[in-house]
Order: sequence, then C-alpha cells, then structure tokens
Amino acid sequence: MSNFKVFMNGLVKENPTFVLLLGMCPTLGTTSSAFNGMSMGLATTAVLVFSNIIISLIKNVIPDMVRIPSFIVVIASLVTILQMVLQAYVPTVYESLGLFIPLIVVNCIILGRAEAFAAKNSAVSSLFDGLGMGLGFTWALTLLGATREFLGTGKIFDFTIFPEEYGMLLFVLAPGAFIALGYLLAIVNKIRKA
Amino acid sequence: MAYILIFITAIFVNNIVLSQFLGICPFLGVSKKVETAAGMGAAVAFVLTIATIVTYLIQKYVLEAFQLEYLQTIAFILVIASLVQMVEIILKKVSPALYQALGVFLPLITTNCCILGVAILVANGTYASYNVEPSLLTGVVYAFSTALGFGLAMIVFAGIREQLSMVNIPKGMQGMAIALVTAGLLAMAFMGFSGVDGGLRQLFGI
Amino acid sequence: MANKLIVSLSPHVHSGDSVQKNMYGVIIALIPALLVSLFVFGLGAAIVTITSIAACVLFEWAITKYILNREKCTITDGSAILTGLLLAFNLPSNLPLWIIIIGALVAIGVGKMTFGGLGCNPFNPALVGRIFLLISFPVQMTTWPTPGQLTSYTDAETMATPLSIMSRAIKDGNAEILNELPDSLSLFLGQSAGSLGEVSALALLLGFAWLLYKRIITWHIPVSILVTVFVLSGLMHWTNPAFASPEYHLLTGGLMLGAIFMATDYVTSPMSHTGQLVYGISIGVLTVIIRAFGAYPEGMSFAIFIMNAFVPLINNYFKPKRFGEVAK
Amino acid sequence: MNLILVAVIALGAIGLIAAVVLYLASKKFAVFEDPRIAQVAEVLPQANCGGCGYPGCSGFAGACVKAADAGSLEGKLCPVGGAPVMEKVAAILGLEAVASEPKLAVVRCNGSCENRPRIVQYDGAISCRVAHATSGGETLCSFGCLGCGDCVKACKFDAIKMNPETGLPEVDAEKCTACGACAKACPRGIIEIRPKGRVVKGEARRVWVGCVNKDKGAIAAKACAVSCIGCGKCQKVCKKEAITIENNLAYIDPAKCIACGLCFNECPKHAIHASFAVPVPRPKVVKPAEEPAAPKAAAKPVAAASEGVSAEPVQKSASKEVPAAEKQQQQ
Amino acid sequence: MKTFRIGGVHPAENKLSAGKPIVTAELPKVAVFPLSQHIGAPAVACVAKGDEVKVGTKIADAGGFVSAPIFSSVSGKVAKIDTVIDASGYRKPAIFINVVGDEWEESIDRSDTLVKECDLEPKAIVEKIKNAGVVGMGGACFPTHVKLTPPPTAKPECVIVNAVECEPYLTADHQLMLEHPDEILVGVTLVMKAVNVNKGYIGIENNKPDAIKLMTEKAAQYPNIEVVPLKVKYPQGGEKQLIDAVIGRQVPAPPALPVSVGAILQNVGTMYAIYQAVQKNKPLFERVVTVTGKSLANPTNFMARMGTPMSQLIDACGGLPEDTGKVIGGGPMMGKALMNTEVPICKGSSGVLIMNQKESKRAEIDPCIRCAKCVSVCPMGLEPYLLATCSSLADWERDEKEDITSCIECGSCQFTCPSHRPLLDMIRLGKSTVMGIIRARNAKK
Amino acid sequence: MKKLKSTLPNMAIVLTLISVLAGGILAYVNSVTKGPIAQLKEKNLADGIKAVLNAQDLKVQDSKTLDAGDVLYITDKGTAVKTITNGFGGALTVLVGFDNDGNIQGYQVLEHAETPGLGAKAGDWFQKDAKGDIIGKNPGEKELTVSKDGGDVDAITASTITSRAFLLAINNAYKSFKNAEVAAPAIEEKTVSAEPATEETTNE
Ligand SMILES: Cc1cc2nc3c(=O)[nH]c(=O)nc-3n(C[C@H](O)[C@H](O)[C@H](O)COP(=O)(O)O)c2cc1C
Ligand SMILES: Cc1cc2nc3c(=O)[nH]c(=O)nc-3n(C[C@H](O)[C@H](O)[C@H](O)COP(=O)(O)O)c2cc1C
Ligand SMILES: Cc1cc2nc3c(=O)[nH]c(=O)nc-3n(C[C@H](O)[C@H](O)[C@H](O)COP(=O)(O)O)c2cc1C
Ligand SMILES: Cc1cc2nc3c(=O)[nH]c(=O)nc-3n(C[C@H](O)[C@H](O)[C@H](O)CO)c2cc1C
Ligand code: SF4
Ligand code: SF4
Ligand code: SF4
Ligand code: SF4
Ligand code: FES
Repeated sequence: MSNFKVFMNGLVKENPTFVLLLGMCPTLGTTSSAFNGMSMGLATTAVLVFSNIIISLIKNVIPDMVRIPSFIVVIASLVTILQMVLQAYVPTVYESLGLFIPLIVVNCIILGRAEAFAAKNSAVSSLFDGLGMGLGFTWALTLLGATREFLGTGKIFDFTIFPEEYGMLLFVLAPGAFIALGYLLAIVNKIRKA
Repeated sequence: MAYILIFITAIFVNNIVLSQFLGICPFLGVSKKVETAAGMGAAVAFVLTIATIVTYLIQKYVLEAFQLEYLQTIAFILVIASLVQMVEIILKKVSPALYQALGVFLPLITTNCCILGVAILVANGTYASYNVEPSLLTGVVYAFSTALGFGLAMIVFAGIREQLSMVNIPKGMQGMAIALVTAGLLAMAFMGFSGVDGGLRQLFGI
Repeated sequence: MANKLIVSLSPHVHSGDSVQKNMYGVIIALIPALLVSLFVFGLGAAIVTITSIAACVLFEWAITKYILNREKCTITDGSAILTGLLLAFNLPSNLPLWIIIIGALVAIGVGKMTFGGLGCNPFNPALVGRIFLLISFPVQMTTWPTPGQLTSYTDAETMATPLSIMSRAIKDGNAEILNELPDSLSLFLGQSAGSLGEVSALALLLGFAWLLYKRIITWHIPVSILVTVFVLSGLMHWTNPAFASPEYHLLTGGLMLGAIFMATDYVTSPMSHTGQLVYGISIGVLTVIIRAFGAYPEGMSFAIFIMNAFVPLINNYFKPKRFGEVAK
Repeated sequence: MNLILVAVIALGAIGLIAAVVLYLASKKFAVFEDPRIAQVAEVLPQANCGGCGYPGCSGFAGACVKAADAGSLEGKLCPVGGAPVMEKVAAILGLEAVASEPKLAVVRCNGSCENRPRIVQYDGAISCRVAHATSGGETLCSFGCLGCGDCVKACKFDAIKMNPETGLPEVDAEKCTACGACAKACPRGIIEIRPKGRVVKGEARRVWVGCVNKDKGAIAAKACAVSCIGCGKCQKVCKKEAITIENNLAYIDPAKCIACGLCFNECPKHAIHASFAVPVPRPKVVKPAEEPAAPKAAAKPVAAASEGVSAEPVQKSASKEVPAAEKQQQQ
Repeated sequence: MKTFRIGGVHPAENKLSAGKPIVTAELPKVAVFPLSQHIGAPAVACVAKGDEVKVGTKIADAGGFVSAPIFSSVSGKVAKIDTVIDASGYRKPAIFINVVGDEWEESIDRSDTLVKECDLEPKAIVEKIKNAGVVGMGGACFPTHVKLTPPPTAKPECVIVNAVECEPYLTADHQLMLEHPDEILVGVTLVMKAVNVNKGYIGIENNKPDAIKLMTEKAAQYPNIEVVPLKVKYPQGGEKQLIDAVIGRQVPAPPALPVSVGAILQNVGTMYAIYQAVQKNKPLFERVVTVTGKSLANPTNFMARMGTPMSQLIDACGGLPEDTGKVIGGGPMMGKALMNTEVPICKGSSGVLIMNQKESKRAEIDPCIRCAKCVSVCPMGLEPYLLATCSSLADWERDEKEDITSCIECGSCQFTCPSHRPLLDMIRLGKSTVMGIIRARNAKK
Repeated sequence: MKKLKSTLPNMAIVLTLISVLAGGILAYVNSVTKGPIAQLKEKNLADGIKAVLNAQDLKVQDSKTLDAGDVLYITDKGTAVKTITNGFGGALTVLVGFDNDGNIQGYQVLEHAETPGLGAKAGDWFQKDAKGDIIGKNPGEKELTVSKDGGDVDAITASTITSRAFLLAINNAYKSFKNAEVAAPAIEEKTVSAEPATEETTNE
C-alpha cells in the first residue's frame, strides 16, 4: 500500500470514530465545543504519530511476551510528555481536556494501531498511518464538537451563528453527546454507503 | 453518612458512564446481552476496587514520597496492566467458577478508561465532594460505588438493547447509531437524579 | 364457487379491539382535563395544545414518508395525536411556538420514529420531548402563568407552582413556607399554576374511571404509584413537617397525569401485573426522592422516564404467573 | 539530576517487577491456543453465516486446523469465500485445498401464478413455515412454493428475491454463495444447492427438474401446468443414466449429468430447466410455440423457463394474483 | 360461580343451532375414510379394492398402541384406496367406499333401550372401547383407551366430563346432553368403573341452563356423579382449565398429565360413544356435527356417518352461500379453515362453520403496541407477544425458555390483540419447532 | 534483525530498559516544564488577586489558610479571599476581593461544575453593571441573598441554586475576612508580581 493510501485509510475508510468506533470516551467527553474536540483530536494525533514511529522502530528488540507492556510504557511516556508540555505552554487546552489527557494512554486506537500496524510495518508508513488515523479522529471530533456547540449554544468555534437563547442546552450536556454522535453516525453511514 | 452520600452520588448522580464519560467502549461493546453485561460489570467492580487500593498506595508511598507525581500515568497503567493479569491468574487458581464467569472480560478491562480514570481521580483526591476528606477508605468506597454505577448502567442498557433487538429499527439507525441514541436517552433519564446529592448532603448535614 | 375460499389457522374471530380504539379511548379520557385547562389558561392552552398535536402528527407523517420511506402512513392510529396531546399537557401555557415545535420534533423524531415507530420505542415519546425541553430550556420550562389569564399567551403573568413552594420549604427546612400553598380543594378542582394537564386532579380521575371502564388500562400502575407516593410522603411529613402533607403530594404536579396517562403507556410499561406493581412502586419512590432531594421540583416525569429504562429488566424478571405454578 | 535518577530507578523497578510477574504468569498459567486458529480466522470472510456448518467463522477456523492436523481439508468449505479463501487457509495450514465445485441455489418449482392456479387464498402470517402448517398452500399442489419468501429472508447476501409476477423466488447467480441458508429455511425443500455446472463458452451449464411434486401424474397435472408427472421420458432419453424417478418425480443427478439438454427437449410438461439455451428446438408443444426455447440467461432460469410454456392453457383469472408475500409486511 | 383462575376471554357465543334437535343425516353416495383420524400412528387398511363391507365392519386396524381402528359407517363396496385432501389441507391416504343400501353388522344392538348394568371387568371395558375405535370427541382425537390406561404410578381420583362446549357456534355436545342424558351418564359410570374411581363431575357452562337442569335431575339417579355449573369463559373446555375450574387443581407444565392431579377428563360425546361401544357393541362410526354459520339458511345439528362429505351436510342446511369466505372444520377459535367442502366428516369433526367473506378476512396487522392484553388473557400465564416475536426471529432457545410448549393453542391471545397480530400462527410454528428440538434432544440421550 | 525470544532475561532486560529510558526522558521533560508550569499558576493567582481587588499593582503581605478551608491573601489594597461552597453540580470555588471596609471590589469564579449556559453564567452575572451586580456591596451591612429569599440580589435566570451557593460563598468569605482581621497583624511582606515567586505561595 502506498503511504498516501495508508493515510487516507485512517481518514475515511477505517475512520476510528465513525467506522471502528474506538476511543469513545474522549470522543464523547471532550466534544462540548468544536475547539475542545479539535484539541483532543490533535493531542491524540501527536501521541499516535510518535508512538507509531517509535514502536515500529523498536519492534524487533521487543520479545513477544512483553510486547503489550512495552508498548504501553512507550505510549504512557508520550502521553505524560504531552501532558507536561500542554500544561506548561497551552494551559487552557490542558484545563478543558482535564482527565482525558492521561486517558489517551488507554485509548484503544493508539494501542490498537501499535499492535495492528506499527508492529508490522516500517517507520515511515507507520507515521502515515498514525497521521491518517489521528487526523481521522480529529476531524470526527471536530465535527461532533461543532455540531454540539452549534445546536447547544448557536456558535461554532465561538463564532455566533444564532443567539444563545435559542440553543438547546441538552447538546452541551452528557445526553447530547450520545445523541449527537448517534445521529452523526447514521448520517455518515448513509453517506458512506451512497 | 458521608459514605452513603459518596455511594449514591457515584451510582446515580455522577454515573461514571452516563455523566462522566468513562468506560464507554465496554458500555457500548459488551451490552448486547444482559448476562454478559452483568459479567463485565462484576469484573470491573472487582478490578476497579483492587486497582484503586494499589494505585492509591503507590501514589502515596512511592510517587508522592519521591516527588514523582509526573510519573503517575505511566506507573498506574503499568500497575493496572499487570494487576489485571495477576487477577486473572489468581482467579483461575482460587475460584475457577468465578474465573469462568468473569475471565473473558478481564483482558478487556486493561484498556477500559474507567479503571485508570478512577485510579487517577482517587489518587488526586478530586472525586469526593469538597468537605468529605479524601482517604483510602473513601477512595475505595468511591471506586466500588462507581463500579456498581457502571454495572447498573451496563445492565439497564443491555436490557433495553435486548428489547430493541426484537423490533425492527429503521435501516439507517441499526447498530451503533441506535445504541448511542438510546444511551443518550438513558443519560437523560439519569439527569433526573441531578441535585439529589445536594439534597442528601443537606439532609445529612454534611 | 364465486369466491375463493380463504385458508388460515385459528382463531377465525377477533374481539374487535384495535389500536385506534385504545388510542382514541385515551384521548377521550383526556378531554375533561383539556376542558379544565382551557377554562383555566384560555388562549395559551389552546395554542399550545393545537401546535403540539399538529406538529407531532406532521412530523410523524413527514418522517414516515421521507426518511423511513414507508408506504403505510401511521398517523391515523391516534398515537401521534396522543403524544402531541400529552406533550402539550406537560408544558406551561405560555411556551413560545418554536419551543413547542422543537419538543414535538424530539418527541416524535427522537423518541419514537428513530426506533421504528409505534411499539418500538423504549422511552415514552412525550416524556422524551418534555424532558429534552426541560433540560434545554429550563428558563422557559419553569415559568408558569398564573391561572385565569384567558387571553394572554407568552406575555402572561407568572407565579410559583405549588411544587416549587413545596420544594423551597424542604430546601430551607421551613414548614412556614407551606402556608403559601393553595388549599387542597382548589388543587383538586384546578385553580393553581402548572402545566396544562396537571391543574385538575378531578378531571384526571374522571379520565381514569373511563380508562378502567373501557378496559384500556388496568389499575395496577396508577394505584401502585399513588399509594406509594401517599405512604412515603406521609412518612416524611410525619418525621419532618417541612415536607408537605401527602394529600398535597398527590394533588400537585404531574403526579396524577403521570400515574394515570403516562406511566401506563403500553409501549413503555411492563407486561405482567407483578411487573407493573414493581414499576409503579419504583416510580412512586423515585418521585418522592426527586421531589424531596433533587434539583428538579417535579419528579414524576423523571421517575417515569428512569423506570422506562428498567422495563426490559422488569419484564425479564417478573413473569406472569404461569399456569401450574400455583398448583397443588 | 538527582530527580532524574530517582525517576529512572522507580520506573525501572516497576518495569522489572511487571516483567517478572508477567513472565511467571504467562509461563505458569498459559492456556495454549493454536496460533494458527487466529491466522485462519483472519483470512475468513467473517460473515459468520454458519454456512460451513460451524458456529461462526472462528469455529470453522478451529475445525480447519483440526482437520489439517488430521491430514486433509476434505469437506471443509467456506461457501462465502469459496475456493480462493480455502486456498489461503490451506496455505496457512501447509496443505492443498480440496478443489470443490462451485455451487449455487436452484429453485425447483415453477408453479408461477400462471402455471398453477390459486384455488384458495391464504390469510395467515406471512411465513412459508406457517403457511406450510396451515394447508397445502393456495394451490392444489401441496409440494410447491408457498410464496411467502422465507428463503428470501434467510439469505444474508441478498441473492434471492421474490419475483412479484411469478410469485416465485429467483436466485441471483452472481451473489449466491451456496451457503444453503435458503434451502434450510424452505419448509418444502424446494431449494437445492447444486453444482453450477460445466462451463462452456463462459457459461455454466446445468440442467435440473424444476418441480418437487410427488403426487401421481394425474393429480399433479391438474394442479400445475408444468409439474413433473413422472412419465419417465427423460429417463429414457438420458444417455448418462443421470435421471432417476421416485414417487412420480424425476431427479437429475448433477454428478452424472453432462448438460446435453436432451431431456430438456423431451419433457412434455416442460418441467426440466436449463441454465443455457438448449440447441435443439423443442419438438412438441401443445400449440405451436411462437418462440423456440427462449434464450435462457443464467441468472434467470425460472423466469426463462416459464416463457416456454406460456402457450399452455392457464386460468386467466388466476394470473393477476398478487403473491402473498407482497400483501402486507408482517411487522 | 366456579371457573378457571388465569386469563380467558368471552367471545360472542353465537350458538345459532342451540335447541335444534339432532337430525339424522342422509347417507352419502361415496364415503371416504382417511386413515389418520386421530393422534398417533395412522390406521392400516385391512380391506382391499372390491371388498364388500357392512355398517360397522372394521376397515382399518390400529397402527400401534396409540392409535385406533376405523370402522365403515356404510355398507357397500370398497372403490379404491387413494388419497384425499383432509382437514389438514394435505393429501392423505384414505379408503373410498361406494355406498349400497344400509346393512349393519349383526353384532350391533340397534335398539333404543337403555342398558344401565355392566358386569365387565375394568380391563374388559377398556378393551371393548379400544376395539370399537373410540377416540376423544372433544377435538384432540386422542385414543380413549390410552387415556383410560393411566401409568401405574398415577392415582386417578375422579372423572371429569367436559360438557363445557366453550367454542362459539358449536352446539353438538349441548344437544347430545339434551337428547341422550342417560346414555352419557351410563358412559360416565363405565369410565368410573374402568379407572376405578368413585367420583364423577360434569362441568357445564352457565349458558346452557336447560342442560344443567336436565343433567342435574338425571345425575341424581346415579351414585357419585355431580353436575358443576361454570361461569362462561373461553377456553374453559381446555383440559387444564376445566380441571382447575372443577376441582381447583392446576396440572403442572408438560409433560405432566391431568392424571398427575388425579383427574381423568373426557368429552360428553366420548361418553356417549363409550356407552354405545360397551353396552351396544356399536363401534364409533357416527357422531353429532353442528353445521352452522350466520350466512347459512338453516343451521342444524346432524347425526352424521363418518366419511360423509361436508358439502352434503351444508347442502342439507340450505347450501353454501354465495359469499362464503371460510369453511371451518370445528369452531371459530380452534377450528381450521378447509381448502374445500369435500372434506369428509371424521371422528373429531364436531362442527362445520361457514363464514362470509367479510367475517373471514383478517384485519391488517399493526405493530405490537405491547399492551399486554395477550398476556393477561392467556389462560396458561404465558407471554404470547414474546413467544411470537421469538418465533419470528427464529430464537427457539428463548421460546423454549419462555415455556412455549405449555401453550394450548386456544387462540385467546390472537383473539384479543388490538394490533391483529398473527400471534398463534407464529406460536404454533415456534411450538412445533421447539417440540421437534426437544424430541431430537431426548432421542440423542 | 530477528525478533528477540521471550526468555526471562530478555523480557526483564527489555522492559526494564524501556522503563528506565522512559523514566529518564520524563524526568528530563519534567525538569524543563516545571518552571513554566509553576510560573503560570503563580501568574494566574496574581492576576486573579489583582482583578478582584481592582488594582494593577499591589503587594501581597500575607497569605493564610483558615480552618474552614478559606485562604486569605492580604495585600496593601485590600484582602482577597478564596472560598469554596457547594453549587449545583459540585464544588464552586470563588475568589473575592474586599477593601479594608469590607466592600466587595470584585470576584472571580475559579472553579465550578455548574451547568454550561445556566449556573456557569455566575462568572459574569454578578459583575459590575450586570443584572446581579454585587460590586460595592458590603455583606457586613446586609447578608447577600437572592430576591426570591427576600434579599436584593437577582438570581441567575433559572439557576437559583447556583446563585444561592455563590452568595453564600461571598458571605462566608466576608466572615473569614472579618475573623482574620481581628486576629491577624500583618507580619511578613511578600511581593507578588508577574515574576515567578517561590514555591509555597499556593497550596492547592
Ligand atoms: C382501585 C382498585 C384497587 C384494588 N386494589 C387491590 C389490591 O390492593 N389488592 C388486590 O388483591 N386486589 C385489588 N383490587 C381488586 C382487583 O380488581 C382484582 O382483584 C385484581 O385485578 C386481580 O388481578 P390479578 O389477576 O393481577 O391478581 C383493586 C381493584 C381496584 C379497582
Ligand atoms: C382451548 C381448548 C378448548 C377446548 N374446548 C373444549 C370444549 O369446549 N369441549 C370439549 O369437549 N373439549 C374441549 N377441548 C378439548 C379438551 O381439552 C380435551 O381434549 C377433551 O375435553 C378431552 O376429552 P376427550 O378426550 O373425550 O375429547 C378444548 C381444548 C382446548 C385446548
Ligand atoms: C439541565 C439543567 C441544568 C441545570 N443546572 C443548574 C445549575 O447549574 N445551577 C442552578 O442553579 N440551577 C440549575 N438548573 C435549574 C434547577 O434545576 C432548578 O430548576 C432551579 O435552580 C430552580 O428554579 P429557579 O431558579 O427558576 O427558581 C438546571 C436545570 C436543568 C434542567
Ligand atoms: C394508556 C396509554 C397511555 C399512553 N401514554 C402515552 C404517553 O404518555 N406518551 C406518549 O407519547 N404516548 C402515549 N401513548 C400513545 C402511544 O402508546 C405512544 O405514542 C407510543 O409509545 C408510541 O410508540 C399512550 C397510549 C395508551 C394506550
Ligand atoms: S440464495 Fe440461498 S444458498 Fe445462495 S447465498 Fe442466499 S441463502 Fe445462501
Ligand atoms: S421456495 Fe422460498 S418462498 Fe417458496 S416455499 Fe420455499 S421458502 Fe417459501
Ligand atoms: S394460544 Fe397459547 S399463548 Fe395464546 S392465549 Fe392460548 S395458551 Fe396462551
Ligand atoms: S395483545 Fe397484541 S399488541 Fe398487545 S402486547 Fe399482545 S401482541 Fe402486542
Ligand atoms: S475510550 Fe474509554 S473505554 Fe474506550
């Protein structure tokens, strides 16, 4: 597979959110606005790209039995670094994402990609895979965030589209996350089929 | 009383799945049948409680002692991963029956965010209401109640999904889409409990 | 032979009951309450009811036709009208049109058609609509017009409902506040603020009698709810006078409306009589808990909604008594 | 620097402990699962249709591994993936795949609304199994298709469709995977999974009897214009002894049939179907047929065959009958 | 007023032929005797084409223990042994006899005199019943001698006579009681003797006051027989329901038999047939058949010979109306719509019901609204909506778990369902499939 | 390169090595980011105090933690009090500034779990010239209560609970401020400015 194909694969065909349905917690938990969704997506992308590269580089020195623990250590280190960097330099993002940053560790996408792709492929294609998957995750989260923000407050990326009084508060709250994703999924499925 | 409060709050008011968004993957994934949902709930309750104790101790006596708080994530996930395996092994030896019932779910638990999430919340003490002092005991009560909340949400949700499997859902909504909308309505139902913690706090005078 | 014979298995006769008969039966049972609310809230009540019903029926028609692409149109079966009517009964009479329409869209679209239409929905559609609105537009959904303003709509004067008075008394632990409550006779006949359908207990009880007479519902769910609320609130009143007395709990808010018309929705309530009792008792308990401790002054909608979620489990574990099990 | 050292030591220790624990655990309590099972499962289509006779694809994978250990994959076929998949499986397991003939479902009833007058009207649940329990069906043939489409519902691959005109199911040869679900669903055993047949000029040739009526000739003939009456003419004309007659019904053994088409032309009731244009024109039809045997596309054998008999007297009143499956959707 | 405890419905009774005296039907020209007229193994023909037979000549032997012989109801010549479409809608083997005259076997006592006394041993009584080909006339056609030979562990305590006739329209049993009360009562004493119990109950629904009155008067002359009036409720005639109604005991789920609660249950018609078989040496070859229907000119109760085609009886009632939609063998709740009117009267044919097109058409099916009405009317305490849904999803395991095998196929659920769902159609499918699965499982063991 | 076998020494070495490496890298990153993180917190607090006291430059003279959990930052321009109460959705942390007479100078909602769109409006609602303006009021003269409970502060629309909690926080802060004033003579002077300060200023 060409690297471009690998890249597009994550973006559309095997989109982690709409097709694989992985990493649902951050998907729902951090998408109360388009900005938050995008931040989370990018944060995950960063970890995913680096973890994919590192793992594909070290895959041969890791004995099978400790494969998973080693991957986890690598991922967790990356996440911790991300956490510290965000806290130091982009505190607003750090605060709005909260607990979900350390939880990137257990995001099934990252470990899943490490297992399914990085552990079998070269560093370069792993990079593209990470990028594709990560950006696939990002656009999905941004879309969901934008939908919820729009329906809930009448804004997208804080840009007012209709007055806030008309917003349906439910969409910024927990139930709205599930419902909005449910319908988005149905729509995306329909488009994919067509 | 404070424990009761934590208990009720964690199960109903701040349900881990329906209002905290943790552990969604198993919630959506293993909830097609009530039986498996109950099995998953039990497995989580078991692991969550133990993991919380262990990580709490590590936090207090290793990380904080050596000012290594920043290693929290990595240390916790390592501990949890090996703990899940340990539990599996011990269970196999000690209670094969329980292993039969819970065994299949154990590997799934490692990548369940609610274990790591709750461990972090408890270790950081950000779970209890502001005037209940975080301690190992409250942490354990919290973790256990959270797991019960998880189990409850799972089982109720699985019940609804079983029923939905008997009706003909419109084509476009079949599969995960309808599950998500249903979960949303369930979360909406649980919003009915909001404020109940405050009321009880007032009642208990906390 | 002129006609071809028809073959089929038995039975070859039918009771003549139909979905329509049941649905329109409930609509008839709601007429007394509708009349009272027209009498109490006038124009506002009329606008809200008509908008809600029209929007529900319209959405059901449009969704069936254009989204589900089904040939058979279900709007004549009466269930959409009923959902619209009950949704209206759960709204204040000064609610702006656009909110009512959103409510109807959510009730029919999300609450019902998403799951495949009549009979498939796990949650009561009218309540899906009402709770969606309550959460989304708490300001508009918790201001109640004072009764008697027959010609005003969104500009009506507002006042506190008995429930919010009761809720405040509990929160402040001050039994004095309860003196502000209207007397129970006017609550019974219908002279207090509230949503359309909950103002008169008498009208609702008339409807209950009709439903029982027509055998559209059985007594199990309503009676178990009412008895549970009565007993539980009685106990609480007895231990702490800041909890209003049980008759107030029975007469206020959507309790009667919910117990008689919404908890009994076929689709979202348990099948066996024991299951129905368990369901009713749980609704009663939850209602009192939410009323006493929760942030929402009215617990009935949420209690029913929460128990809707438990119905499949109740159906699994409370089976009808099988023949032979009571055997000697 | 000190802090870094502590971190290194602490994390190193945790890592070491984890490694040792996991090692011990995996050694002591490892449950051996043949890794080949997972590998095989990976190449299977994961349709989990059960067509192979095992509970789902992983069950089949396990069975394949076991069979491979016993020496051969004989009899193991994933109907969905077909030969290509079995080759892959065989490659994983270090064996040759057993070449197995491609098959598909054929409908052995041609009792269309025209051919088989409806004498009563069925008014029960739209389900062939229920209709089967209710009566002999809407016609006098109590062996033929009931038309409620249980087979259509059973097909996971959208390969079988009801033809509203004939009231009979039709198999799409492209889509059919020969999983046999439809054959299992049909309460009357009308659908048979048969080899696709010898390929001539890119066309798979097969010949079969499109009837399952076991009534005596006279009764069968009364019920349906194209029923097999067990007259035995086909048997006589067959050079390969491929045709047997039992209970007034002919059956063509696909293993012996060479698709020459002789019997096709011989059958006085046009009960024999062929997936290809049989060369010899039909000798005797009740009235002179306007068309020689219509060109028969592989995909539509049933419909094609019914054209050949349209000259038969049929009850016009019955021909406009709407098949039961169309009447109302059950749910 | 006594009745059964769980569920039940009350369909319009429509007993059009009530009080109409039993008319002896004309002999047919050709009598047709399907070989499987009862539950169990089909009978085996013991005559051949061309054989001469008399009324009461055995023409087919029992095919096993759970089976019954068949007797000719006419005299004449065996025309052929062929197939005929019977009530099941399928072609089944049958014996065709061309009728000539009406000559009876000499052994049959054709007089009307009542014979009360019987000094046969219980075993001999059962043997006589068996040899006369008596099967249950209440509908199920279960060979009676099998019922009267309970397993050695069981302890019968009473005989219950099913005179409920809870099916709408049908009046055969009712009229039989009015015209032959003594014969029936003697039949009861015979059965009581055969199974060695000294209590007999006759359960009659309240809508037959004349029969209750007459039977109560007559029963006084026989020891230990009591008439039990019952509240009108369908399906009171169901075996388990009637036992519950009369003696207040519930037979456990299958495979438990009524005798497990001490009851032996027989239909009134069966009692009459037993009397004829034991006291009069008359094998079972005729029975009372109600031919009825709103569109029928003249609903009638016939005493008809078996093998008579239904069309002949219908003609005797004024002919098949133009707009006939269904011809039902049996009552509207349990009977089966027939493919044609040539189906012969068999041992189990209690009635023929004609319905017009409008009555016959089932209403359009709506989705289940989960109203639970089917649940509350099910006399077995089942959940019909669930059983039917599981059947349509082919979830046989769940069907079995939900006790589908307990369903008595009474049809109350489908009768009640406001959505007109074909509940019983689907439940029957599920039940037969589950029974098949259970049988296969047991066979494996 | 061939894959390493799963032997005990291999596993132990690899996993330990990875852990050690990870530990090292993390410790290094931590040492790099620690400074900016602490600085940021410091600055936030300083900005907060400045904002609620409505002053551009000021000196924090003392900070102390009271029994109730309230934290006082005593400055030359007045006192800022950090206090926590129970809001609608959980803890509601408010920083409020009093001048030396106890008049409210300003406030900031530091942390909350109120509903977005409802209770979350508390950050703006009670500011100067907003609907529920409390700036300049003195809780010592009259306890602040919402108008529903007989007070003169308008509650946030449909969020009485949050409003009550917020006003309770202000009243509590005032009490802490008063009590401390009685007890505390100013001791040590500390400068809070935009520069990074020593570590123990915040105790969160
Ligand atoms: C308002 C009302 C309340 C009733 N309360 C009870 C009761 O508490 N307990 C009871 O056994 N029957 C009660 N009944 C009697 C019922 O009509 C009847 O016994 C019951 O429905 C039988 O239902 P089951 O089949 O579920 O036992 C009540 C009837 C009504 C109308
Ligand atoms: C739903 C249902 C209704 C029945 N109704 C009657 C009835 O009205 N009269 C009757 O004699 N048998 C009726 N039966 C048949 C009885 O259950 C039982 O088989 C019969 O009375 C036994 O007597 P027999 O063997 O003499 O026929 C009914 C059965 C069922 C399942
Ligand atoms: C989804 C939702 C969230 C709410 N969040 C808050 C909140 O954060 N703070 C609050 O005071 N009230 C909140 N409320 C409103 C309360 O439930 C309650 O209606 C209100 O506090 C009392 O009504 P009032 O303020 O109009 O007197 C919320 C209501 C809903 C429906
Ligand atoms: C007794 C009864 C009560 C009903 N209550 C409600 C109700 O509370 N809300 C509603 O949307 N529909 C109600 N319906 C109508 C109908 O059941 C409802 O629209 C279905 O839930 C839609 O699938 C009721 C129907 C009946 C017969
Ligand atoms: S047509 Fe029949 S054999 Fe072919 S794929 Fe469909 S179900 Fe399987
Ligand atoms: S071939 Fe299909 S439609 Fe015909 S009877 Fe069989 S299952 Fe039914
Ligand atoms: S037919 Fe079966 S399920 Fe239906 S009511 Fe009768 S016993 Fe119950
Ligand atoms: S009676 Fe009909 S509509 Fe009601 S629950 Fe039963 S099947 Fe459903
Ligand atoms: S992302 Fe939370 S459990 Fe999967």
